[in-house]
Amino acid sequence: MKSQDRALALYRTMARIRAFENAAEEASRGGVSAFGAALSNDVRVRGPLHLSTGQEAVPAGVCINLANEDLITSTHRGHGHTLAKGASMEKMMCELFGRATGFNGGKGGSMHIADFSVGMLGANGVVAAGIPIAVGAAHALKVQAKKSIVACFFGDGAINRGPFLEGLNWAKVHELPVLFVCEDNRWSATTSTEAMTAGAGPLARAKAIGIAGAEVDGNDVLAVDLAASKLINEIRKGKGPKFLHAITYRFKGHVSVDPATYRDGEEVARALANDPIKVFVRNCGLKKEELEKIQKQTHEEVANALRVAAAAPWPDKGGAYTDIQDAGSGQWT
Amino acid sequence: MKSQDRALALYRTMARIRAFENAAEEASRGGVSAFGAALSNDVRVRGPLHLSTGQEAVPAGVCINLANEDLITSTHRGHGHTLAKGASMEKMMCELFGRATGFNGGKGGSMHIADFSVGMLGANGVVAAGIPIAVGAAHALKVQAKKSIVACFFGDGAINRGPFLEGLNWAKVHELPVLFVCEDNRWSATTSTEAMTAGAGPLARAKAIGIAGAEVDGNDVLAVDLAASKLINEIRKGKGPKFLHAITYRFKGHVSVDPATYRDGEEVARALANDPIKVFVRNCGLKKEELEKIQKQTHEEVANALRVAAAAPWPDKGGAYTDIQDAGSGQWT
Amino acid sequence: MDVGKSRLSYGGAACLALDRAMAADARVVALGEDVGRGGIFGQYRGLQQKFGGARVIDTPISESTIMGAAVGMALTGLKPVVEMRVVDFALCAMDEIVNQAAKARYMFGGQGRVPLVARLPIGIWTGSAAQHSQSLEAWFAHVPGLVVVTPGTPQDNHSLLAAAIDSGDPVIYMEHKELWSLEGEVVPGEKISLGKAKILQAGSDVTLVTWSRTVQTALEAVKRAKNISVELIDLRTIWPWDRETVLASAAKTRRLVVAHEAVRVAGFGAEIAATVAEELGIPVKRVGGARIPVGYSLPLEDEARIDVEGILRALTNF
Amino acid sequence: MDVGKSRLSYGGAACLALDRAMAADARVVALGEDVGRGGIFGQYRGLQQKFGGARVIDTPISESTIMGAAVGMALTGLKPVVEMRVVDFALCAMDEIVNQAAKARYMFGGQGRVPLVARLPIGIWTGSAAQHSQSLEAWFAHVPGLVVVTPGTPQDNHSLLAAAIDSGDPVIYMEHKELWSLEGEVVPGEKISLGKAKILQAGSDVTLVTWSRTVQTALEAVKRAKNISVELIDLRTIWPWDRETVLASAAKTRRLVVAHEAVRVAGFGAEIAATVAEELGIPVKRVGGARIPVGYSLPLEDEARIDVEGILRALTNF
Ligand SMILES: Cc1ncc(C[n+]2csc(CCOP(=O)(O)OP(=O)(O)O)c2C)c(N)n1
Ligand SMILES: Cc1ncc(C[n+]2csc(CCOP(=O)(O)OP(=O)(O)O)c2C)c(N)n1
Ligand SMILES: [Mg+2]
Ligand SMILES: [Mg+2]
Repeated sequence: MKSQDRALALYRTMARIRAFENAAEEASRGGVSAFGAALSNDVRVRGPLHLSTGQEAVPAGVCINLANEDLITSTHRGHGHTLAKGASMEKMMCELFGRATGFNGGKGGSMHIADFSVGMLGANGVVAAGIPIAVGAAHALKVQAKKSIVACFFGDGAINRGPFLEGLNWAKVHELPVLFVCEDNRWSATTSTEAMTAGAGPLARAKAIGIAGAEVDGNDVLAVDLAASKLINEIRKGKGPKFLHAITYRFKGHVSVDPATYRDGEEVARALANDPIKVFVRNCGLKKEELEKIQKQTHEEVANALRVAAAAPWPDKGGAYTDIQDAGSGQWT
Repeated sequence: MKSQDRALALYRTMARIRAFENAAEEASRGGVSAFGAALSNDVRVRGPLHLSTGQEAVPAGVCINLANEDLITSTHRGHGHTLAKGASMEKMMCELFGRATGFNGGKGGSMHIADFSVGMLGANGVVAAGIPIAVGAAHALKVQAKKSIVACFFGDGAINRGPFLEGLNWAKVHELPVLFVCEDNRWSATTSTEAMTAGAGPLARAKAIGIAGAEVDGNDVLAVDLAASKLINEIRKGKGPKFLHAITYRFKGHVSVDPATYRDGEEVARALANDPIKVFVRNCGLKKEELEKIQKQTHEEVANALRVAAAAPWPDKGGAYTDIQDAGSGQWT
Repeated sequence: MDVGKSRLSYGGAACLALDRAMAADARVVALGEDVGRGGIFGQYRGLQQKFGGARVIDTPISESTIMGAAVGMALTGLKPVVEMRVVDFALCAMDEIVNQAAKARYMFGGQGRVPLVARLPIGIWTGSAAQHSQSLEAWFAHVPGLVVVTPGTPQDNHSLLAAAIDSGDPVIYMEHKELWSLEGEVVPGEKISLGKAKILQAGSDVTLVTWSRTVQTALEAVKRAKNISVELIDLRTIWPWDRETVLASAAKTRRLVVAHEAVRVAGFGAEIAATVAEELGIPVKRVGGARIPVGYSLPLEDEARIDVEGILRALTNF
Repeated sequence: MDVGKSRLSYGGAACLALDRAMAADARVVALGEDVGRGGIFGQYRGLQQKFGGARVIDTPISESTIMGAAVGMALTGLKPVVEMRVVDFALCAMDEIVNQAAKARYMFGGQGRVPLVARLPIGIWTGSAAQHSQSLEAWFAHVPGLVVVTPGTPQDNHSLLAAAIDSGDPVIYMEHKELWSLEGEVVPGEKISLGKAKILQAGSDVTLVTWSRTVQTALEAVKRAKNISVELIDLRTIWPWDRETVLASAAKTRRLVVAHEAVRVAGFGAEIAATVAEELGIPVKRVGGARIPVGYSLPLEDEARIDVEGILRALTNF
């Protein structure tokens, strides 16, 4: 890809994620019962919605380096990863609306969004649970002598759960093709991750397990792209797992209804000023019209996705009893 | 303690552990059904017996730095830790014989040996499970503003389980008074730990979590003592958790009936030549008579323990229904 | 706060119980993710401000160590209240709950005890799908050493949490994910014993046993069960369950229905139904969730729920 | 090896099944601690030599990741057989089993499947005390998405392991810790379907349902049950359990006893007894372990076991 095309592609991915998240947020108003917010009836997106607004540069910069055959695993905050890996916005919106035409047929929703056709192996409702799954997928690639790799996204809070250690150790012992991506938005739900994390941080932990990597400004999409491309090159050469620590910020609350009043106003203001999309637009040297064209296309895409999702059919009740297991199929009570 | 008394005390602890392990091994012949060995009837010690023969210098060197009020947690291989912390050999032998007079009243056996009266909070049948318990005990000490500390023993295999990461991180975040002791005998059951462990080792992992420490020849009891004493001093000064990596070797199989034929003969021979007790005797400069006196006392102690244990009463059947829970006590079916 | 009745939410009632317990006993501490901010359901609101960060302890996302550390604390003189947010995340701490907390006292021959309360909210949590919607009370009833409590009302959540903290046993305390904002009259400090069911309505034709949020569904079903006189029992404690009350009622009505939101297969309803069948030989029926994961989309989620009609059908179809 | 019968141990019979499955299908891999050395019960003997370390995979002591990686492998085209040594250690991997393996296919709307066999041996393992002696089959029966298998003989362990690997579902495969050396005739390659019980002895007075090691105890009890004609059923698969066979037998005999080594309270016997009571309204009885941790000392351990007398008493006391 020529560097200008690449820059445009990065912009497009970020813009699509931002637009999707904004629309999903809008469609979810009132949709969660935690954090004291009540449920309302006209809600279109139900349940907890973890928005990646402000973190767009990380999935964009990483996934531009992946082919369709490469795989990713994600977290509860997975819309960005899904779009960046090439999934259809329309089918994701349908899923969030709980419709039969969604990726998961309405069975998963936001927290379990997946598109196996583009190698997106699933968001996960359990912090750090995607790490062993990514490692296993990479192990399977090795056993099958395939050339693809796996990118494994997780949050800063996840580095304090056991599977982080176990998964990294395993990947290195077996020299598996995985890029571990710590998408560090500084917060773990309502708690500052820093306050609960000892030592020199994620990369230091990875290095102690023999996994080299890089730390990068996760709001600088070109820097993320560059760092990821170097690491992924190494992985593709068979040099085993690598680690990327990308520092960014969570613009919104932990879930869409969380006002996040526990954060310092100045900290938030500083982060908003460092919006990865604004920063990119300021520095990219691309023509305004080009960017606006993309912006317009993106808005149309979102509007279409919302339209399609709102009109899409609900899953049949019977769908509750399919895709569970073959043995004993039908014996569901 | 004067340095000669200290040396004698270290020797005594090692000698007692060695003698106990040998006697327990003898008393367990035929006692385990794994590894293809059959059960026999005249067995006195039943079930899996994990012997710490050859590893005596680690508990001896660490625990000489602990007071009765200090606490320890241990592993499945816990006899050495228990004796070093000051527990009665007789009551431990009774427990291994399954008698009512054992520390646990016959309820625990070797894998759950404990003596709360000397601060020994229990062996554990689950690898790495003692780590969070030790951390919690240290946290309690902090909450209660007590001056004691906790020493947490675990094996080299345990550093690949999640609780290792979680426990160390927690201890450092809360600056708790714990000494983590990785008693590295090079093997995890029938598997070489090295083959399954990535990176620069336990201490490097600890350091990445912000916990400083030392690596030491775990077969040199004076070196262990010195290193532990320095670290424990720091901990007592309120400087938070520390880490000790002590390299030793497992003389016996994983459990007493395991012939451990999977190990290289030369490796074993080298290790046997580096017997921590022999090395100590060679280099300690203590009088032969002094050592022999201790040796003799130790043998008498073991002989007595065996005698007492063999004659001790079995637990009453009713004991199976006590010490479980208060609520619903009596409703056991 | 302590005099007379207050109108409190289910979550607030528990918070008040914990507040009182912490004020009364310095050994009581609380620990878990986000407790410092009051917990994500407000169930720890104000406690860190009042008792400080040393007793209301924020933790890393480390479920194994949250539970394991609580065991260590309990063995050495504290009485921890452990926040797991939802039972589904406690699956990351099962060794610590089942191999450690439940067994330590016994394995060590009574040298130590494990007085802790682990809060593991159960239930379908609307729109949260399969990994946040499980009800696993039957699992813990199966594990020797554990007490299992499932409060269904603000008063019960107040009084039973206090009893659980008091008990000295390891208690799996299972609030319901969708009851946090349920309001009701609460008499602060009122005592309720663990292991005691409550007869919510006397009746003579059929005994209906239930617990947790299903109490609401059952009340509605009872209201609509026209020509049958239902004796409705809120079990409240799953282990030790109140066999006496249930058996006495069933012996009188000669018919038993057990209803719970948990999956029917191998749910705790099976234990109760089997016991009653063994002891009394009367007709028994169970209403429970289908053996399916809970889907995200509303029509799918609804399939996983039991409803008033299902209970009504059971009550009327003997 | 493949022609005619062989006399094999329970462990050896499973090993042979895995050997054949690996030879027939390159997607089948095995992973776990110590599998390279043949497994600590010999249940993987010779396989790493034959198929190499890339397919018989030694792992760190990382239960969460052993199970989690197996899920990742299964989602991407392999068919892993996962070694957990004993069910008690699988408590370190419950999130991976219950939240991931069991639910992935459903949550992703069928985009992926999780064809894996997790070996979680159950039972009291003599002298090994509370943390190595649990029987938790009822737990997994309660979890939608999982198949649960409990072979009781060498032939069953051969044929059911093959069926489990074949099935394409996540299977919780529960061998018994004390059956590894039990010998019996095995017809290699003989097919047995998941979900099919086996009537070991026909009878007319009472139906006795059991599984796993308790089959041996039950056979002994049946032998000693003089004046009663017992129909003895080895359930073999816990989920989906063979309701048809059990209900048909119970409808004939009009009496049911279920016996299992697992703790009686909330054990799977409750499910069977409750179902039979609901469906047939006949007398039911359960024999199961006391709700106590398994003690180390022999007299304590014995209290935790069910025995021939206990089963006999149930058979004869209707
Ligand atoms: C094992 C587990 N514990 C707790 C939770 C509840 N929870 C959901 S997201 C979250 C914070 C995660 O923080 P981080 O990993 O930094 O990801 P972020 O939300 O910032 O993207 C928590 C505690 C969970 N889902 N899983
Ligand atoms: C969680 C868990 N997994 C597996 C086992 C089985 N097991 C018992 S001891 C052991 C090896 C432990 O190695 P290490 O930690 O080095 O201790 P060592 O036996 O060498 O003292 C294993 C795998 C266990 N007890 N617990
Ligand atoms: Mg974060
Ligand atoms: Mg070792």
